[in-house]
Amino acid sequence: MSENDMLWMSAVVFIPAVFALLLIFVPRGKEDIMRWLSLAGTGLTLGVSIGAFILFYSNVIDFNRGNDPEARQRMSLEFRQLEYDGGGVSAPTNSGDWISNYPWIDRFNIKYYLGADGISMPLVLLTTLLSFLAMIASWKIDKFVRGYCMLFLLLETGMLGTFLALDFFLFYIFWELMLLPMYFLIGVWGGPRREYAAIKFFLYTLLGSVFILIALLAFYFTDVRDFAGPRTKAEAVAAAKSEGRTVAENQVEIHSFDLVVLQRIGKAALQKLNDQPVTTSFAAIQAKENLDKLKRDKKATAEDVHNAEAKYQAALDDSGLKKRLEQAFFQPWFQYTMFLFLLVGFAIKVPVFPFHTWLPDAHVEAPTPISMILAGVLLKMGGYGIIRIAYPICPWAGQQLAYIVALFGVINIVYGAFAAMAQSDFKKLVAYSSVSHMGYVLLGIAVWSSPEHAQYWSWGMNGAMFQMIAHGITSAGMFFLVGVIYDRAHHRRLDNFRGLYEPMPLYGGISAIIFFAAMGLPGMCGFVGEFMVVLSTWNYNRLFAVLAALTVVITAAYILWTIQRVFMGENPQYKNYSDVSVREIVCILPLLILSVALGVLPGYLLLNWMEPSVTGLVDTLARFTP
Amino acid sequence: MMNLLLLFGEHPGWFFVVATLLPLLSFVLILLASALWCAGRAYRNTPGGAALFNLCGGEERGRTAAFVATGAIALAFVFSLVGCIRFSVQQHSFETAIKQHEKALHEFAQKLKEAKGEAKEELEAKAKSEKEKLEDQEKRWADARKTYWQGHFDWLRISPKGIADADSGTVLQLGFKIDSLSAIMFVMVTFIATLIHVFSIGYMSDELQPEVEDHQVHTAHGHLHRRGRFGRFFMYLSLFCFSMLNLVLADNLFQVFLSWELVGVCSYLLIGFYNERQSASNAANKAFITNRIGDAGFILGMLILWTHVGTFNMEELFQRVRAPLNDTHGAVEGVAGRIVRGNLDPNNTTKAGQRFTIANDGSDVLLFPHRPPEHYHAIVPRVAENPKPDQHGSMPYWMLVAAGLGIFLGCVGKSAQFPLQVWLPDAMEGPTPVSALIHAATMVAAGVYLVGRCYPLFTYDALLVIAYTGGITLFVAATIAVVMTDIKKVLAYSTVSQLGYMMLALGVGGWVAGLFHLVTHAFFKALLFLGSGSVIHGCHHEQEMTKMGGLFPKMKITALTMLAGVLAISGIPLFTGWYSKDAILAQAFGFIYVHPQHLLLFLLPLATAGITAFYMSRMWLMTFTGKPRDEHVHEHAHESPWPMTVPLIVLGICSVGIAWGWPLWDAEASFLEANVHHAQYPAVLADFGHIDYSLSEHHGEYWVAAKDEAQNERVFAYRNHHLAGNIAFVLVAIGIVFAGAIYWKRVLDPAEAKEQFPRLHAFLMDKWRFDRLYSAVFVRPCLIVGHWFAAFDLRAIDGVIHAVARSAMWVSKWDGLFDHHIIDGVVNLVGNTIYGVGARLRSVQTGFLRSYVLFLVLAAAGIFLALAYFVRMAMAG
Amino acid sequence: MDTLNDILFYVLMATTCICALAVVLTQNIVRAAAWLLFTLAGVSGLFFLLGAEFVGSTQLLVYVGGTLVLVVFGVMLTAQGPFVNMRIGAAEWAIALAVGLVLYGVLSASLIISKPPQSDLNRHVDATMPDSSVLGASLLGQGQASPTGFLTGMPPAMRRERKPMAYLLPFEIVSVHLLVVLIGAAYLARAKRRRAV
Amino acid sequence: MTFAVGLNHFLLLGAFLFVCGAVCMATKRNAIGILMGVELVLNAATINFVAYAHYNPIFQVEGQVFALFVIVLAAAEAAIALAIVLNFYNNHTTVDVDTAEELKG
Repeated sequence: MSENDMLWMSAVVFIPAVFALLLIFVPRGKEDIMRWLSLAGTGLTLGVSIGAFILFYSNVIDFNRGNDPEARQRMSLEFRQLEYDGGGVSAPTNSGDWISNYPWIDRFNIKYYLGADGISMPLVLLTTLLSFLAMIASWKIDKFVRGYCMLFLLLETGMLGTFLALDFFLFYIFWELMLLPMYFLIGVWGGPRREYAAIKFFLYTLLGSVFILIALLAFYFTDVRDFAGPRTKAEAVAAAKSEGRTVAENQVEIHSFDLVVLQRIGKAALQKLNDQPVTTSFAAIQAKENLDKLKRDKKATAEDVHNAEAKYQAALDDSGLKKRLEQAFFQPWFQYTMFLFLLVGFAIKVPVFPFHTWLPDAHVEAPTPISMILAGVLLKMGGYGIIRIAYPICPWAGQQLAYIVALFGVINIVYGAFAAMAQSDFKKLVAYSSVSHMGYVLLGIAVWSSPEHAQYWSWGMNGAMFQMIAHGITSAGMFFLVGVIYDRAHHRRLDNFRGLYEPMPLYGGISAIIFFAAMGLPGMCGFVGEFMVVLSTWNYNRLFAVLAALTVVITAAYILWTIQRVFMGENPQYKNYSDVSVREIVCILPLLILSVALGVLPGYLLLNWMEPSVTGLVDTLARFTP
Repeated sequence: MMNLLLLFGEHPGWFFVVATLLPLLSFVLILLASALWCAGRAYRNTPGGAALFNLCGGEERGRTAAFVATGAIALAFVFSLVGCIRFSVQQHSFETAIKQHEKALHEFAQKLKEAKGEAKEELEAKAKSEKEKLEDQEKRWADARKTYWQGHFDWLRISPKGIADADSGTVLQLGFKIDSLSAIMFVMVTFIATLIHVFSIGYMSDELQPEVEDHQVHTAHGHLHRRGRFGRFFMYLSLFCFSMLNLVLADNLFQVFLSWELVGVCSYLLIGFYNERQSASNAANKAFITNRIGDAGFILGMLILWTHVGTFNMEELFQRVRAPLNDTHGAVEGVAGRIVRGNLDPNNTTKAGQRFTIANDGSDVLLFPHRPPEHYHAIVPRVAENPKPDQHGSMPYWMLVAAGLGIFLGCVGKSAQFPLQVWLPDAMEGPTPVSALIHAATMVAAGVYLVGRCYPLFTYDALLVIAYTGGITLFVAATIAVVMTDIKKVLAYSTVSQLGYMMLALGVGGWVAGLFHLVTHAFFKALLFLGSGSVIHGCHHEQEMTKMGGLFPKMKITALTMLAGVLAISGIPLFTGWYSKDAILAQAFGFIYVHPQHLLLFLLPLATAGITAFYMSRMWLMTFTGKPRDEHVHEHAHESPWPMTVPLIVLGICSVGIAWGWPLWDAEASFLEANVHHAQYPAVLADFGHIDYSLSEHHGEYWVAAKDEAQNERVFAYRNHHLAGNIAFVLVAIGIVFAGAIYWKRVLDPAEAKEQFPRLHAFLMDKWRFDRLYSAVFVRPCLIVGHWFAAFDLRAIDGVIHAVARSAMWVSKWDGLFDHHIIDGVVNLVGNTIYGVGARLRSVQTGFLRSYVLFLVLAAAGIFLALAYFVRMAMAG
Repeated sequence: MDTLNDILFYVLMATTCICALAVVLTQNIVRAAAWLLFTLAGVSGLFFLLGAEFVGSTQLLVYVGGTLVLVVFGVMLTAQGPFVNMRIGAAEWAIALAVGLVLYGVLSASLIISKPPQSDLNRHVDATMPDSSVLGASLLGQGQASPTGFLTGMPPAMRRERKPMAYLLPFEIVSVHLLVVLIGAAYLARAKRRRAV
Repeated sequence: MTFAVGLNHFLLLGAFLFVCGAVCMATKRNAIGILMGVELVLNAATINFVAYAHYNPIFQVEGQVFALFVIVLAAAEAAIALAIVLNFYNNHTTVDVDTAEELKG
């Protein structure tokens, strides 16, 4: 654990909030200063996040060693957390491990716990980039500028905190923190039906949050003492002492919100419910490590090895552990319920059919930059939550119910595509395309495979992550483009456009590229994720794969039809429209470049450093699958 | 510079890579320049803006773009030509050497039979050394192909821990692999594309003006006026060329798929070039979406292969699906080069896997290992669940069939085969050079090329489907072409029909014939399209043949070159079409000889040969001969400028002579065909004719007459080549004579024929009613389902939510009423009372301190009294 | 000795009562202050009589020496303007007196009726009042300073032994309170600077 | 020290002083006069405390302590009250409490 990492990550999370505070001191009427200040805030956050990424990249994965086993291992949070916890996996390193764990509320063992790995880092970068661009796109907002900017910056803090928090409680706080600004941003700065949309968004998301909250509390009541390391145990003993209770170290009950520890007990539940020996207890991990070391060591005698083996076996057979494995957490009903709670909680955010109807309304009514953030980042939180929380903590139920998750993924894909085809509002069409595209994320996550075929699930998971990033880029771009034309035409009815190629050739070209990227054209970012997900799906369920593959036709149909209705043909009414302005170009250019670059070099730009974490997650879960 | 030369010296495959990347470079350059140009145009008045504007081509950017694109593709042609020559030379030298060694070996073997004693030992030693030399040569050739003509890098790699074979299903690669087929394709594509670029400079010159009038779009203020798009056209062309070349270059299915989609999108952009026209944008959408249906099939095929075989690299795929030809003991008899079917025995499972019993109608297919065992015969196949690189695997047979059909569906879409042929005639909305490029050399050829490329993946059943698809397509399209009057549509349907020929050839084992026809067809079809473009340009964008006629004196070059094309496509001897088409017919003949139940596969192409000759002659005669039908058109008709005629002449020459060999009149002696032959997969021979490693004098193939001649399609094709050709020629002659009688000599009146068969005519004019069928069965249901879903969202889901919200509101309303009347009532009552009391007591608030003190004192007295009372009570109690 | 004490008591009581009445009845505020002085002095005398020397001397020092001086200062500071008529009407006088009499009646009657357990108390009258050192110890936080015993004047059921108590904290609070009040008073009473209009 | 005078005498004296103080407050228009009334009331309380301290041994200490507290609080109260009076005088140039009637209902 390093102060340095803590500072970097905290800076990324809280710089926007600090700037939101600074905005209070800007005198009234100086709207331009407010805008520039918020732009500086988001820009600084972007810069810091890039800096953090570079450090992360060089510290954690080592340049040019993406396939090195050691580097791959260091990408996993689990490993780094073990190190932190004094697991003796190897010599504890205290710097550059990108885990920062500080006590916060001792009474309930709540930590200020931030951490980054290949799963959260790309999403953080996406968030900071999109926030910066959305701030540029917000330039024309004139109503209550100070309030807008403050809420916007607060929202950014919430989003970044959600992606970086490794303590469930902290995660939940950030999760809720981002809800409120969003409500106001839609409800105050939105379109004509803004109140309806805002309330719908708020209620839907709040419903999800309630489910997550229940799960969070339920997890907390599990005694995790077998899965926590010496450092955590020592902290717990100290905390008990400060309350006047004295307990021995091996007697202390530990309740934790620590996501990594919860993931570990999740795996234990998976093993237990699959009738396998539970090898994920801390003692077992330590004993196994010791055993492996002895086996590699040529000087070790057979007796030593034998002793180590016995020790390992003893760790597996520990009666206390066996007793504690009878807790509610390790029962099927609990796993099922909690998984479903978490799934529903996050699915609402994704959004998954039938919880998706808040999305079109919210998107249509929200102002352009907020639509960008909404589609680009907020939807990703659902996927992130499923990957980071729902699946690893309740893996057994996840495995049992993977079919249903995949089914809903496919329904999303097909349903969203068809519904998009029927829309006549430009923004609504893009919103439904989001529903369709996020279905690939869900499908990719759900294609659970056995260890022998782990590579297919791995493709799915990686594809889902990639799809999230790609969709963040393209959907934000599409919403921005819709906003550009809305600024000129003041309506969004698809049937009333036509012929925009002629007056706005640059806009047309940019739109074509972004739309094709969303459609999943090879060489653009939308393709990679979809293709990876579809590749993995056949191995899981043929029907799903067929449906997912056939939907590309529908996707092509509605996107091409849109392009035809908006850009082709001729329409003298719009003859004098000005082409995109420099500000608009500045805003869309990064998205444009990324959507092509990620499609051309997905490996070098993203997957090489994202994949070890994701694949590591898949490995650990698939390993215990029968 | 030296390094670069060294690169090409050591890796001549890079000639082709560079040739592929050049058009991409040109595309990117033009794209960036146009974007900057657009951005700079708005700020033309500022010095910086003006500099940017001029840097990106200024007012002349269209012409600059054209030169960049043409230069790039011409350079790509040079590179491909050099590469192709180097490849052929190397291949030739190695194969000659190999052939010599084989011949020597053969001789030794002959002599060995007679020799005895010491001489025998000496001969044996000689034979042994000869054999070593042969093996050495073969190894060197294989190495050369690997190091010189192949290369790849990891595009994406996922590395999970658990799997046994680290390469199975973990990596997506990009790479290139050159064999004689791709080399020829490269030269052909770049050559034709170069000519088309040159032609376009002339044909599209209208677009150079700052303002263009589009006569086909009518607005409220007359015809549409818009900016010229010369540069954009060449930008699209460049991207198209890149995609097509990349497709040919690819060594794996994934890369093919990438280019496949890119080709689709380019065709979309080019067909929709005149995007103001409703019909053009519709056609563009139709083309892309129809192609996407095929692509979905392609994806599914890829999925199956990925899941069961775990790789997209074609060479590895073939190696795993088809049995190896030989091991250290020599040829693998019986199954060499074939797909091996059999059954898994679930009762006979060991640690190494399940026992695999070979059977011709088995439900599974044996997958061969990456690293084959040395003694192949010694191995009893055992199929492992998750095979290591040196273990066998298996996949269900029907899956392999499905994979093949999936890939074929992609080809059906791209090559406009039945039932996805509908997009191609509509695609004629694009500018004519585009039609030439799409229909002749590139996009539609891609499907045929891919079927040829993936040949080893197709099972016998899949091949039969391919053959029948081709057969139906070629017939349907030809019949429609007979009634079409739009000059480009006739050509479009003839293209569909010719592609059907190629598919049929591939399906019946005429691998060489099909791909040979692909190359020759590219030349004469490009010629025909460019010729029609020249006619259209000359007639001021008039495409209806009913308004032409008698143009021969006005456009002689166009007419003569087109005549060459017509004769070539009709299959007149010594024209290119004759060589390739006869080869196809011969192969079909051979096929039905072995499988008489598939007689249709010979009759359809045979009949269609006649029909083809008829409608092509009809087209030429209607356009160039007879009396002018429309004086206005005829008066203004003129010959095209040189950038258009020069490509015509070049292509005309090619259409006549590109397939020649020596002796000229030998249909089997084509030089081009021999070159294509080098790339033929052993799998083709394994499926259609047995592989035998004894020697052959013919074309250096690895086979001779089959052991069982009664079952060998290739042999019958070879023997009956002339027979099939002659029958076809008779039909062709009838077709031409018939056309001449109707449209030249006017012996028969076409209008009468129309009246006699009104229904047939309407049916054909309606393109066999495919469009209506699809509209009713697919398009409208899709839209309806979309509306259903949207309505479901609005009504059902939102309805439920609103109902919940309403009931919550209702509850809260009652709750509110309760609050208002009961709780608030009480509270208000208290409040009101207090207020009333207070109002009355207001007067007590005198503002005089003294009175307050009095009240205080009084209160104190009262309290004291009360307290005293209570305390007493308490004390007493 | 008893008689002397009784006589002293009645003398002091009379002084105190008369002076207090005079405070009430006089209309001149300066005179009222003088009468108040005597009243307070009389009360302090009573304290001495009761054996509470420390409280008595504090009364003298703080009240007579401090508070009253303060009051006189106040009188002087505020009496410089022309005297306005500050008399009140006879009716108000009457009401006030009536109310006062009522209160006195109530108080005295309740005292007489409720009859504090005189005899019970008189048993302990022999005990001497603690001297100021005990007081000081109590104020410094020594709980043992005050003796134990049962609370009197309570219903029997509620009787329980009281515990030793100390008053350090209240003492501190009072002292801080005094400080705060003095500062506040100084702030409130400071000469106001008139703002320029 | 013993004498025949009992607790009741002191309590009656305290009651008398209390009533005097109250009446004084009620009849004076001069703010300082009112203040004097308050002092009388407080003295009445002090007398009660000390008397109880004398007659009830378990209150020996408390009675005196509370008497002391009352004295101190009285001093404080006098100081602050006088300050208020002065302030009032500065604003109204009088100490007549009848002019302070802003709170009149």
